[in-house]
Amino acid sequence: MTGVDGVDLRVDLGSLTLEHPLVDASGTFDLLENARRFRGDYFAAFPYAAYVPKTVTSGPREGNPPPRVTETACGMINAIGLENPGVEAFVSSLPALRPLRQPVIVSVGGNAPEDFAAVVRHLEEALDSSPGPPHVAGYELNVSCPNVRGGLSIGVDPGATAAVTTAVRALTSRLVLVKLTPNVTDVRPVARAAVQAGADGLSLVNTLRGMVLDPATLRPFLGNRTGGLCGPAIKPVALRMVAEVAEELPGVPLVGMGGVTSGRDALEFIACGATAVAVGAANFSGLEAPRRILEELRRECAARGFARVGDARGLALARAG
Amino acid sequence: MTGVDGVDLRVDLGSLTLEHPLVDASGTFDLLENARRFRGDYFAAFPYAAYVPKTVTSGPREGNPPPRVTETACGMINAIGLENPGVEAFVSSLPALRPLRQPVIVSVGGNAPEDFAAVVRHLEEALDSSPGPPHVAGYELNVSCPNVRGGLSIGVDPGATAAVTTAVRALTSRLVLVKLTPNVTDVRPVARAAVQAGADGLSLVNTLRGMVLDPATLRPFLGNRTGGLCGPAIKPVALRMVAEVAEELPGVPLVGMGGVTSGRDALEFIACGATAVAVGAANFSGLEAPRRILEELRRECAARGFARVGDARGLALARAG
Amino acid sequence: MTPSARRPGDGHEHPGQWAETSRCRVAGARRFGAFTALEVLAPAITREARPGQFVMVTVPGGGFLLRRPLSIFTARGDRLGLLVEARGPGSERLAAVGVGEALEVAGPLGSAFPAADLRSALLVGGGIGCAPLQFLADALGATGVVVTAAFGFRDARQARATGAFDIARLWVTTEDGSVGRRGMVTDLLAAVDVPPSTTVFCCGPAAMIAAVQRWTATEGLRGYASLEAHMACGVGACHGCVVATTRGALRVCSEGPVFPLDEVVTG
Amino acid sequence: MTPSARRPGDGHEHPGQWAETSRCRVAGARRFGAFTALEVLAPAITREARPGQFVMVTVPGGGFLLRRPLSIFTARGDRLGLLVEARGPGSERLAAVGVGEALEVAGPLGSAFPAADLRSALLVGGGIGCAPLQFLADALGATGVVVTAAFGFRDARQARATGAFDIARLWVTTEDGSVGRRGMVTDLLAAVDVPPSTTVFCCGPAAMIAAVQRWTATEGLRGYASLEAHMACGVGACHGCVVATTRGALRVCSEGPVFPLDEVVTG
Ligand SMILES: Cc1cc2nc3c(=O)[nH]c(=O)nc-3n(C[C@H](O)[C@H](O)[C@H](O)COP(=O)(O)OP(=O)(O)OC[C@H]3O[C@@H](n4cnc5c(N)ncnc54)[C@H](O)[C@@H]3O)c2cc1C
Ligand SMILES: Cc1cc2nc3c(=O)[nH]c(=O)nc-3n(C[C@H](O)[C@H](O)[C@H](O)COP(=O)(O)OP(=O)(O)OC[C@H]3O[C@@H](n4cnc5c(N)ncnc54)[C@H](O)[C@@H]3O)c2cc1C
Ligand SMILES: Cc1cc2nc3c(=O)[nH]c(=O)nc-3n(C[C@H](O)[C@H](O)[C@H](O)COP(=O)(O)O)c2cc1C
Ligand SMILES: Cc1cc2nc3c(=O)[nH]c(=O)nc-3n(C[C@H](O)[C@H](O)[C@H](O)COP(=O)(O)O)c2cc1C
Ligand code: FES
Ligand code: FES
Repeated sequence: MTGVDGVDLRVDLGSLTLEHPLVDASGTFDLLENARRFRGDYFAAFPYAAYVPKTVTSGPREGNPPPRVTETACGMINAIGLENPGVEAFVSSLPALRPLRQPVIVSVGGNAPEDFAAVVRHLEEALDSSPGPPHVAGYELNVSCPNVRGGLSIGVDPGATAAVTTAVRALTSRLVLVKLTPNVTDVRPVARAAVQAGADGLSLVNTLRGMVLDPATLRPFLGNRTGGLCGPAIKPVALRMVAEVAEELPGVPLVGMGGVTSGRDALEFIACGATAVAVGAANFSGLEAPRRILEELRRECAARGFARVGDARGLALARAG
Repeated sequence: MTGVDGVDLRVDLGSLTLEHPLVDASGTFDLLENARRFRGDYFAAFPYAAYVPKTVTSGPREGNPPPRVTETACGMINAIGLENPGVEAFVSSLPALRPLRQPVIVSVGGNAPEDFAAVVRHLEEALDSSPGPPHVAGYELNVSCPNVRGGLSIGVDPGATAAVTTAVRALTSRLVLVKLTPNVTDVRPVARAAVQAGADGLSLVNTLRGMVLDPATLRPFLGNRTGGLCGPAIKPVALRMVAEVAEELPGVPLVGMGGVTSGRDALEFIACGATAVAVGAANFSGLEAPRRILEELRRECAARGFARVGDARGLALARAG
Repeated sequence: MTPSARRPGDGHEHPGQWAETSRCRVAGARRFGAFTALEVLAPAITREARPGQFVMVTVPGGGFLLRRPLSIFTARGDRLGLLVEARGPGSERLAAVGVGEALEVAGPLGSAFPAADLRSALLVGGGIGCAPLQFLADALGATGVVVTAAFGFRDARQARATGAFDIARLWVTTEDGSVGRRGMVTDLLAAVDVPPSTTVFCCGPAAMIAAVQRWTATEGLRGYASLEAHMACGVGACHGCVVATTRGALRVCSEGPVFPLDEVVTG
Repeated sequence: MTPSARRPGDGHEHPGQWAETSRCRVAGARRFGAFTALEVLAPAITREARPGQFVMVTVPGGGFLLRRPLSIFTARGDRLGLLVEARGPGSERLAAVGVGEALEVAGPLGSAFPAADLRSALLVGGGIGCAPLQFLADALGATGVVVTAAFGFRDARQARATGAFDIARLWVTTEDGSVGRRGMVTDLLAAVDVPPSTTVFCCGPAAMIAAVQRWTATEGLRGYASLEAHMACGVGACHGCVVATTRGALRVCSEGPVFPLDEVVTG
């Protein structure tokens, strides 16, 4: 997507070319709900370069007891707990996505390699048997949800992360991204394990584990007691981790996220080595947010004299040699 | 300290009785600088129940190259790098603290058990040879500074943390607190190791590692590239960790901190199991902040019908049985 | 304002329309104690709004990540009425909004009060929960339904909110008896004389809704409740706002906020 | 205003006083493009302030953790003058402050321009760095010192700040030549005719300070620079604001902001 001001926003996320770097962060955007409410052609208006739906698991999940969300200082916390109708229902919703021009990256969750494999196998079979739109370009393996039993235990363990990646890699030639958690002492061994096991790229970060109290009772507010913190509050942590992984694994495509609410924020993730940038909580600040962020990103690039958004990539990294 | 409204704010931090739960977080408050600038008797006006000076190391340290601080969304980041004049200079500044009624808890830093031991040995000898005020009640072992080489490597490792604690425990009968880092996959093994090695209590959390870019250059803003994030932004993470440690090690006194800017915040840490609460970045919002927070804490307790601030302790924890 | 545009929903439906309106000018702001009645120029929203629906409002001035859900209090001509109670930092800021400021308002969202084929309606509100009932009373009144309202407030200060309402048959209670009857609004229900075919609409604290639910069950009356939940997206995307119902966990912003009273799981 | 209260510091000293003044009323606010000249009622501060010192100001409205350091622009009677350039969210909010609002201001803080035994002074400012030089000009003028000022701005828009200043012998440059001379303010230095005993005071971007440093070294002139650094405490506690000097890393808020020009490490 080259704008009037001549900034080339296209990026290559591994084998996948995106028209610009912005995608939605899994769990924070529902294209079909928006299309249902929109008065015009929502698919034509869809602002992201790829659609990442909410994490899909093999069977349906009820999620955690309410309350599930609330605001925090410059952030929010959630404990949805991967509520989703399961892969079968997801597959039956795919035809509704046919009008979508952009690729879909399916976020996949589970407690064990078999769970992830079950979802991907189901999807691959469905896609084989009915090719055509929407273009399911790949998978994002969510080994990092802090809100389900077992969710985090995979993402904090390089071996377990590798096992999940290996299981999925064997089933698909589509793009495989692994989504990393910030709740680790050192994210690099997990990142390395995922790539060595065949991941094409990495997404980071998922939410930071936190707790919020009910002001009236001083008991934990969320039904799940703890939840995942995200939004501008965590941006410095997210930038640091993206830079760490970019320096550790040069050349591995990264989807950076955590607190992006402006084009400047997106550019900062790119400067820390990200190829694409996901927008999460900012979707909740208004439905015009993604388009505004994209416009700001374009203007930031133009003002800095970048002909391509990729010119910013890695500017913040420690220079080799 | 029982106020007019009858709330008993006193707390016992192990063997040490504090007149109220609030102390300053190491590195964010300098009693002597304030006394130098104050027009009245600053020692009489000192708002905290104990004074925790900036971390002291065995030799002088220059700290990190500037810039060292900046504001972030609902928080701030710092990379001071333990600049301090060393234990000898610290000891010679002690007489200036003589007018202080409240106890001093000396924050101690270093790269290895020997470093911590050297500081404590030096202090113990100095205190033995000139007893009397100020009342140095104990030590807080800072094994968790993210801004010095080696600083974090102790606090993320239960064995190394135990070794530091053991080395200091052998030298003193004063209170020994160990200050934990939030930059770990699981804080509980580190907490347990410190207590098993003889710590009387634990302080948590230190800062979260993060990175902020210079908006003009898109290069890391801090001279040290990364720094430690603190302030309201991190409060949910800090509360979660305090609660985790309180549930894991019931009965171990905890000094909770991370984003306290109001009496309500302080009470939340107490509900999560803290005995005392440290105020860090809020000191930078104005010099009346500690007194305001204390007043708010008292009023929060009174409004909730707590006769003692300790009545709130642990309210947020998972109930046993 | 045409009566047809004001007509209540004709079933437990989910109007598919959705108008995202940016920067609506505030044309009126009247204070009633801790409550502020705002009038916002939002014709796209008022045109489509049905009683019971809500809007998501951006707290102006930055510093707030999430929008605040607010019931549609009135929808008269091109003026969207909102009634805001200052209860926390975000609602305090919204309650302090002045005439001439601009607000970002998205809506109408969620389900509406089903109000077809009614003869008589009893509207039970507690505190700020009274807000959506004015719009309902307006709409029902326009179609000739007999409307009785019973509002409960904590004390005289909270009861100042009644100044913002315009409902002919309105009973008020306060817990401390300082205004209207003393007691809970639900104590009043037995005393209120309503025809047996009355439909009950309620919105307010969980304990009130539970009491209304018990009462309608005993009396064999049909009823609907508007529920609250902390929200992130407000548009069905995040599953953050679910509440327990007899049909499972449902989203307040999409399947709700209005639910049949017998589906609500209380306690 | 007594001249003695306005007298410049008599050495490179650190006045020990410190007045924390809460909620000072804003008595004046004049805009000059992106600059706002505020007048704040703060007698305890103006009484003690010396040119070169600064105050820490709380950004009103919440949402900002750290206070903003601002130079003392003027100190006339009980009125503390501040000149704010809107450069980011905090300074934007401060530049938008209105008359009647209250500000939390703490100060005076830091070191002052040493100005004893001066005959002639050259004040060199760049952009918002000109702010502390008005107070210095006022104080020096009151003691009969000949004051010449050379201010550099980016463009006409930034040069609107000159409207806030009141200095008799004032040279202005803009980089684009739209106002005053074209070029950098330091290009002007060679052209300015000053007696050999002149003391140079400067404040502005690092590159400007480096150029002034080179020039004073060549000319054999004594000079002082006021430096900037991001601050947390502003009162010497956190060691967050250090800059490199020939005496090691020193705190801008305590050992500074004024340093002898030959101690400044540039580059
Ligand atoms: C469908 C619906 C309709 C509502 N209609 C009205 C109305 O007409 N007038 C009115 O004054 N209030 C109404 N509320 C409640 C209103 O949304 C909250 O009072 C407001 O969000 C509080 O924000 P705060 O920043 O003041 O409080 P805080 O407690 O500081 O808010 C923190 C977070 O919690 C959320 N939150 C806090 N309390 C509530 C609550 N009771 N319900 C939902 N979210 C909450 C906030 O939105 C925010 O995300 C309605 C809520 C819902 C769900
Ligand atoms: C001793 C001293 C005197 C100053 N005098 C003036 C003055 O008279 N008028 C004026 O307009 N400005 C002055 N400044 C600069 C002013 O403090 C900054 O412009 C302001 O802090 C920017 O805040 P922000 O929120 O707009 O910007 P942001 O960039 O969003 O601020 C983020 C953080 O960085 C800090 N920061 C950003 N820029 C600077 C800077 N240049 N210097 C110090 N901290 C910065 C902020 O205080 C804040 O903590 C002075 C700075 C110092 C150190
Ligand atoms: C309400 C909510 C639901 C989320 N659900 C998921 C999910 O299903 N799968 C997932 O991988 N991440 C999920 N996340 C995490 C986001 O995708 C993202 O990693 C995180 O929020 C950080 O980005 P942000 O700060 O921009 O929100 C969720 C976040 C939120 C706020
Ligand atoms: C400027 C600054 C300097 C700090 N220096 C130290 C230090 O020397 N030793 C230490 O143990 N912690 C240090 N900390 C961490 C604080 O003591 C505290 O653990 C952390 O800031 C979290 O609390 P807060 O959110 O209230 O600031 C420092 C924090 C800041 C902001
Ligand atoms: S608030 Fe997101 S689904 Fe209801
Ligand atoms: S800002 Fe804290 S020492 Fe200068």
